[in-house]
Amino acid sequence: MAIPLKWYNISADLPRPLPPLVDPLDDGGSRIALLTRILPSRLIDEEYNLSRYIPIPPEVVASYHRIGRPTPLLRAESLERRLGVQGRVRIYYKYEGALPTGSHKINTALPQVHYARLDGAEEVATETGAGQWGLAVATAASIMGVRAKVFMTRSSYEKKRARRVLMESLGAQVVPSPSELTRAGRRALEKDTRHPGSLGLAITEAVEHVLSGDGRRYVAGSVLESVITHQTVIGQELLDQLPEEPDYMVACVGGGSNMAGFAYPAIGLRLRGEGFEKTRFIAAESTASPRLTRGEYRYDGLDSGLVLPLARMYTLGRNHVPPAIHAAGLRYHGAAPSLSLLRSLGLIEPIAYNQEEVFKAALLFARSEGIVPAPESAHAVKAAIDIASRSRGDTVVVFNLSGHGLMDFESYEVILRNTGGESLG
Amino acid sequence: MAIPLKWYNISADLPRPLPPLVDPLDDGGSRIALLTRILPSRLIDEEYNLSRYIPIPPEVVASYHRIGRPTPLLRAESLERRLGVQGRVRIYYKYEGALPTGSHKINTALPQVHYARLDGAEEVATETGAGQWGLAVATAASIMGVRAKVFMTRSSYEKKRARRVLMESLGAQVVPSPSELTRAGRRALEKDTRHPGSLGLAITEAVEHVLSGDGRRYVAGSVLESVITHQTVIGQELLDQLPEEPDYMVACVGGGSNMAGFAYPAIGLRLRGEGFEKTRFIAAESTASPRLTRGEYRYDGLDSGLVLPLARMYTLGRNHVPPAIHAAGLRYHGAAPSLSLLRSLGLIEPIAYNQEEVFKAALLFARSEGIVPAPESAHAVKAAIDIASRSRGDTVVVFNLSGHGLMDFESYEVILRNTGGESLG
Amino acid sequence: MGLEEPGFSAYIPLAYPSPTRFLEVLEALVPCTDFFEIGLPSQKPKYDGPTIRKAHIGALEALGEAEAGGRLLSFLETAARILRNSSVPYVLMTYYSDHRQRVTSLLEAAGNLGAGCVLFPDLLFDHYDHMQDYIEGSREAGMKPCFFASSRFPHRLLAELSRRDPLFIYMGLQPTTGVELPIGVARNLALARKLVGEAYLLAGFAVKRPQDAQGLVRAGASGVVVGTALLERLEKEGPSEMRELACRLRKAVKEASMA
Amino acid sequence: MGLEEPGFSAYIPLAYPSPTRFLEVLEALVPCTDFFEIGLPSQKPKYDGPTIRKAHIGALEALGEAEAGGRLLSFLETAARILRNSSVPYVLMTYYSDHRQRVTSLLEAAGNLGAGCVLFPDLLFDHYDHMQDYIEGSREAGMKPCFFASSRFPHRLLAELSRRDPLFIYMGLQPTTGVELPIGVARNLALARKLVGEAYLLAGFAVKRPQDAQGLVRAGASGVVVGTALLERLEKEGPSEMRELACRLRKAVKEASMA
Ligand SMILES: Cc1ncc(COP(=O)(O)O)c(C=O)c1O
Ligand SMILES: Cc1ncc(COP(=O)(O)O)c(C=O)c1O
Repeated sequence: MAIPLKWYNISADLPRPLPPLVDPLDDGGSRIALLTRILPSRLIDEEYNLSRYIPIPPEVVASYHRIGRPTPLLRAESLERRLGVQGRVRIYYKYEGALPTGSHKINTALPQVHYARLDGAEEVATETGAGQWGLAVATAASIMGVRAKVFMTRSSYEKKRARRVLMESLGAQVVPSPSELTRAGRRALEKDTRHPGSLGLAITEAVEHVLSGDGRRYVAGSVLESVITHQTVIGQELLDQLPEEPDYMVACVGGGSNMAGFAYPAIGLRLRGEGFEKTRFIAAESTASPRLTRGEYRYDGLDSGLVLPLARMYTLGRNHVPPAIHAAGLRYHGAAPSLSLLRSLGLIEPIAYNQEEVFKAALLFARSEGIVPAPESAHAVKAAIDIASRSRGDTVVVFNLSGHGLMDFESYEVILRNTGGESLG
Repeated sequence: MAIPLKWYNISADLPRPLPPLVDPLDDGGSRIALLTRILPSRLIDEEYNLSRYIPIPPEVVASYHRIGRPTPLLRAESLERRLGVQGRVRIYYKYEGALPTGSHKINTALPQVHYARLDGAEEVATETGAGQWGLAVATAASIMGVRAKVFMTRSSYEKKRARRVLMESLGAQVVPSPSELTRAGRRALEKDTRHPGSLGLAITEAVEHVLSGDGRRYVAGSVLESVITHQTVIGQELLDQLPEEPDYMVACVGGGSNMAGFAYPAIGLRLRGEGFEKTRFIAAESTASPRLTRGEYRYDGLDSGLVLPLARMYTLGRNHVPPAIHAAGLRYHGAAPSLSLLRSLGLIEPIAYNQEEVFKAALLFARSEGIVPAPESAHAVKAAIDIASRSRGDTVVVFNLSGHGLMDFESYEVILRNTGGESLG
Repeated sequence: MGLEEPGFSAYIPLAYPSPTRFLEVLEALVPCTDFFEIGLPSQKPKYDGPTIRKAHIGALEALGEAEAGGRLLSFLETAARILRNSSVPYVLMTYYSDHRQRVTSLLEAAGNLGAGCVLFPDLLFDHYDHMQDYIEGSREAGMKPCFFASSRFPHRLLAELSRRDPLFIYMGLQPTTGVELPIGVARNLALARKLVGEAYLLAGFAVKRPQDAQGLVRAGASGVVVGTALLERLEKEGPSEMRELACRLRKAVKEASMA
Repeated sequence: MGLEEPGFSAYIPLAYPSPTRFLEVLEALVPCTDFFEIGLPSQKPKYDGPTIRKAHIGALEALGEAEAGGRLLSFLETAARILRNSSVPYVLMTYYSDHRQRVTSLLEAAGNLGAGCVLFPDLLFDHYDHMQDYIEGSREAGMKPCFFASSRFPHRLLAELSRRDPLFIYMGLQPTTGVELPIGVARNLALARKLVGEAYLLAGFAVKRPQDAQGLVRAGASGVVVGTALLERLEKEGPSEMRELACRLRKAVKEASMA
């Protein structure tokens, strides 16, 4: 199986046009105009590309090859047996945790850092919560030979040592956010010297950092259409790998990139009348940030500080402060515009799970399949297990295992301590 | 590229016959006879197989496929540039860290656990230091549906939380060694209630545990010829992947399995006069356990407690107590018999490095190639960098990156703290 | 009403910079404009960049914000008369959200005032379900429909719009007016051309230089609209300099097909 | 001296259980043995399992350990005479490490005593550089060389050994005598046969049952040696039961080629 040479842009096939990013109209400036000083040029071009397929630059194809794409599609036979549904239900999963940084995030970190370098940038900056995205950026930056600065929410910076140390080992500069480096950071620290930080604030700091110097570019971990389009390598490989059309395709949703990357190529076939007619597309989110199940579909800020434009999306409000769950990557207040549109049309069906049931599913999965899932991905695991357990007839479920949990052992430690590690299932 | 269907048994091609395992003759019993109650039967058969190629059972081939074999061979172009040798020196590395548990260890955990299950075993037991091997066994056991019990040296148990928690998440029972579970453990604890444990003692405990109940099998992480033979999937894939015959092939040595797996298929060609005439095979070890550079070539115990037979090998003495280096996987007192034989014949050339220079190389590598190497593998990185830097003419270096360091962040944290994380190279 | 092809269109917000000066501007541009796109000033010009937003605010202030709606229409009547006299066609551009409750009457009024169509750039994005009503309302008012598309747009919908006999399909080349991001607009336009067949494809948003306008026609545009560049020239240099730019733009557009 | 093919050989440590009883054992086995493998008792029988190790210790004790070397040879003379009379060939088996300093004289003595060869099982593993000396010494003493190989053995060396006109190549099927591990011995033997061509391939270590011995011949062995099983039978049941087992083993070996 080969690596796709194009990304799939679902906007070309949507039943309705995608509401564009807009300026908040709260001042005389333009956030959209500022993008040229924030994002890599080529990313902007991809954000506004009419084509159904966007060619992947050869350097990026080579780097995909390098990181071990294509990732495997695995059959969860042991899990089927553990659930007692073998012979009737077939469960498959696409394993993005096989990638070097342990999640799908590297799929977009590579092109974005490459694009930043094409702009002559010497440094990329970004925010990170749990560190998956930051680690992917640090890795891509190291490979591409540019510096990386990662604003890591201070609570994670202090608690999630593994990914921080690894980012630093890769040569990235990791800054606890709020920091003294930016106006936004200093303002937050003035109010509260022990401010725990938030993803929204970290974005603001990263963007401010980029805007306050030359040769810098901001790279985005999810939500932007261009970014989630990069993830469609997942779903295109999947189409080549799937032995049968599934009844369900399941992924977790933070900003929406792994769900989009996983499902869009299939949804595209459905939208063009070329297959996947019976498939239901399930988006698993956390009850801590239930944007798709309980949010409103409206224009809202991509970040809490409104340094970026507004997007029409399902949102819990850009000032949403989610409880501190282990699946830090699902704590975003919104979901990518195209995913939101598809959800509003009923093509994507959301379901929210709480942390306890999710980790129970994660342990059952680990003990059947030998892979400890990332807490984020564990939401997809939970949904897949639920669907499989409840299904009556012959059912095929495919889910996206967006990452492994090798660096989330701190979360698992807490969970095992609380459950006494007793046998499950 | 396909996954090999056979393992390569270098004994068939050695210039001299391999001295066999023998009993210590210290009592009326036979450690060799005991093996039938300790090791999986099929592993024993492989340990005594005259064939040059040993067929890999289809179930194991399938599981190799599942874990993402073949692993990639990568060109370290950024590193070449950082070293200023680009255009003259080409550096390649085989990346075993791409495997799900982050090292080559899973290559033998899978067949061994499979063999244990063929014997009707319901549980496998083993020892682990840093946890790489234990994690591989826990993973294989989970996939194959048997229980796993891992005796983890107490100092690691307390300090290396990541891999312990992950093993537990996978359903393995992790026991700090010395433990109250075995006679050997209790005896050690009587002497010292805060005994830190040792790999030798943990082996004794694991074997004793296996011998003291039904339905149990011990699985071995390295050193046994059968075990290191499993690793030749690495080197066979490599032969398919290499664009040119290297001047140097480099790997680190603990028990010798990754070096053997990586280099034996090429050495085999050399021994049969079919290629690799000019290639030098370099074994990188730690100055903390310099068995190949400073040990004696003689019969010695495979474990400190002499529960297993003796092997003729380069050894520092089975009671060797190495300093507590980060590369815990290199702290073994001996090296696999065939590797020792090849070293005695000058076909494998050893070199020892100290921790400081090794981590400096590791950081340089991480910051060029985007991969944080396991501390063990970092020894191979160091040797490859040294060779590349010193070489005068056109030179091709290939090394085995036996594992990633994503779970070794504790080590890197210490290193970064000590070096102030300053820029290298 | 048909539109000249290749055609050059000037966008100006109605009553900007003030009702009086607007009429001067209009007359200044007439010789170098194939058709006008007249924007109804809005409180929330969502897809507009800073320059045009400021223009909208200026226009509203000049008209007296409170009752702008009524006055706008009556002022439009004046403008429409001038255009009719000079036989330059025009279309209206305004946000659907601003007129949600009274779209039919707006269409009727526009039809009566000789507009070629009313372009609601947000119609398909935020009020998709009203597309059919809009098409019918336009026809009932004696106009054709016209549509606004963006550079992330469903292909099938573009093709379908072209089959609704539109006056034109407007391709918003950039995400917002007057702001030029590094986007492959020619690539997008060429693809749009394939998708819309023979339909009149109008390209706009942040077109500033004559050679760019020419390039767009070469890439597949039937016509090109310029707004911000003209307004900026007007503000910084004056009406005749603005006209001079319009003439150069128009000339470039006209010459595109000869190259 | 040539060896019968298919042949059955009994292994017994010299002077075991005692010098006198050893001669009885020898005579008991003569009718059912094609050739004997006589082991020189060793302090360090590295490749031997518990049963034979005990036998070695017993033999050494019976001879009076201190001066065992000398007495062993003179006792061997007695045994050799008996065998010569019954015209059953024999070979000697002893560890090279035990004789490092006086290998030539040992070979001479063995040659004089009519041994077919002296098998040093550790020669190729621990004293590889002495292989040539050994071969020449054997020939000078009027014997052929014979070699011991294991189930992890270089193919090229096996082939090379077969070209040295050996009396036999001994294939140690198991890692230690008398201990049966789950090893695919028939597979190994079949491969060894391919590698050694026409050479006499003797299979031994932990062969216990007649059907197993037969299977080995079918797999490619020219002859089969049994030691531990005979010693155990002797100890547990007595000389005639031991002989009975030897006869059954020999019969199975002989019948192998007919099947
Ligand atoms: C492993 C993993 N899966 C999923 C997510 C959620 O993000 P997205 O919805 O963009 O895939 C994250 C975000 O950090 C993640 O790390
Ligand atoms: C990543 C890695 N490399 C190398 C080794 C050394 O073992 P071996 O020499 O058997 O490959 C270990 C052992 O734990 C390891 O974890």
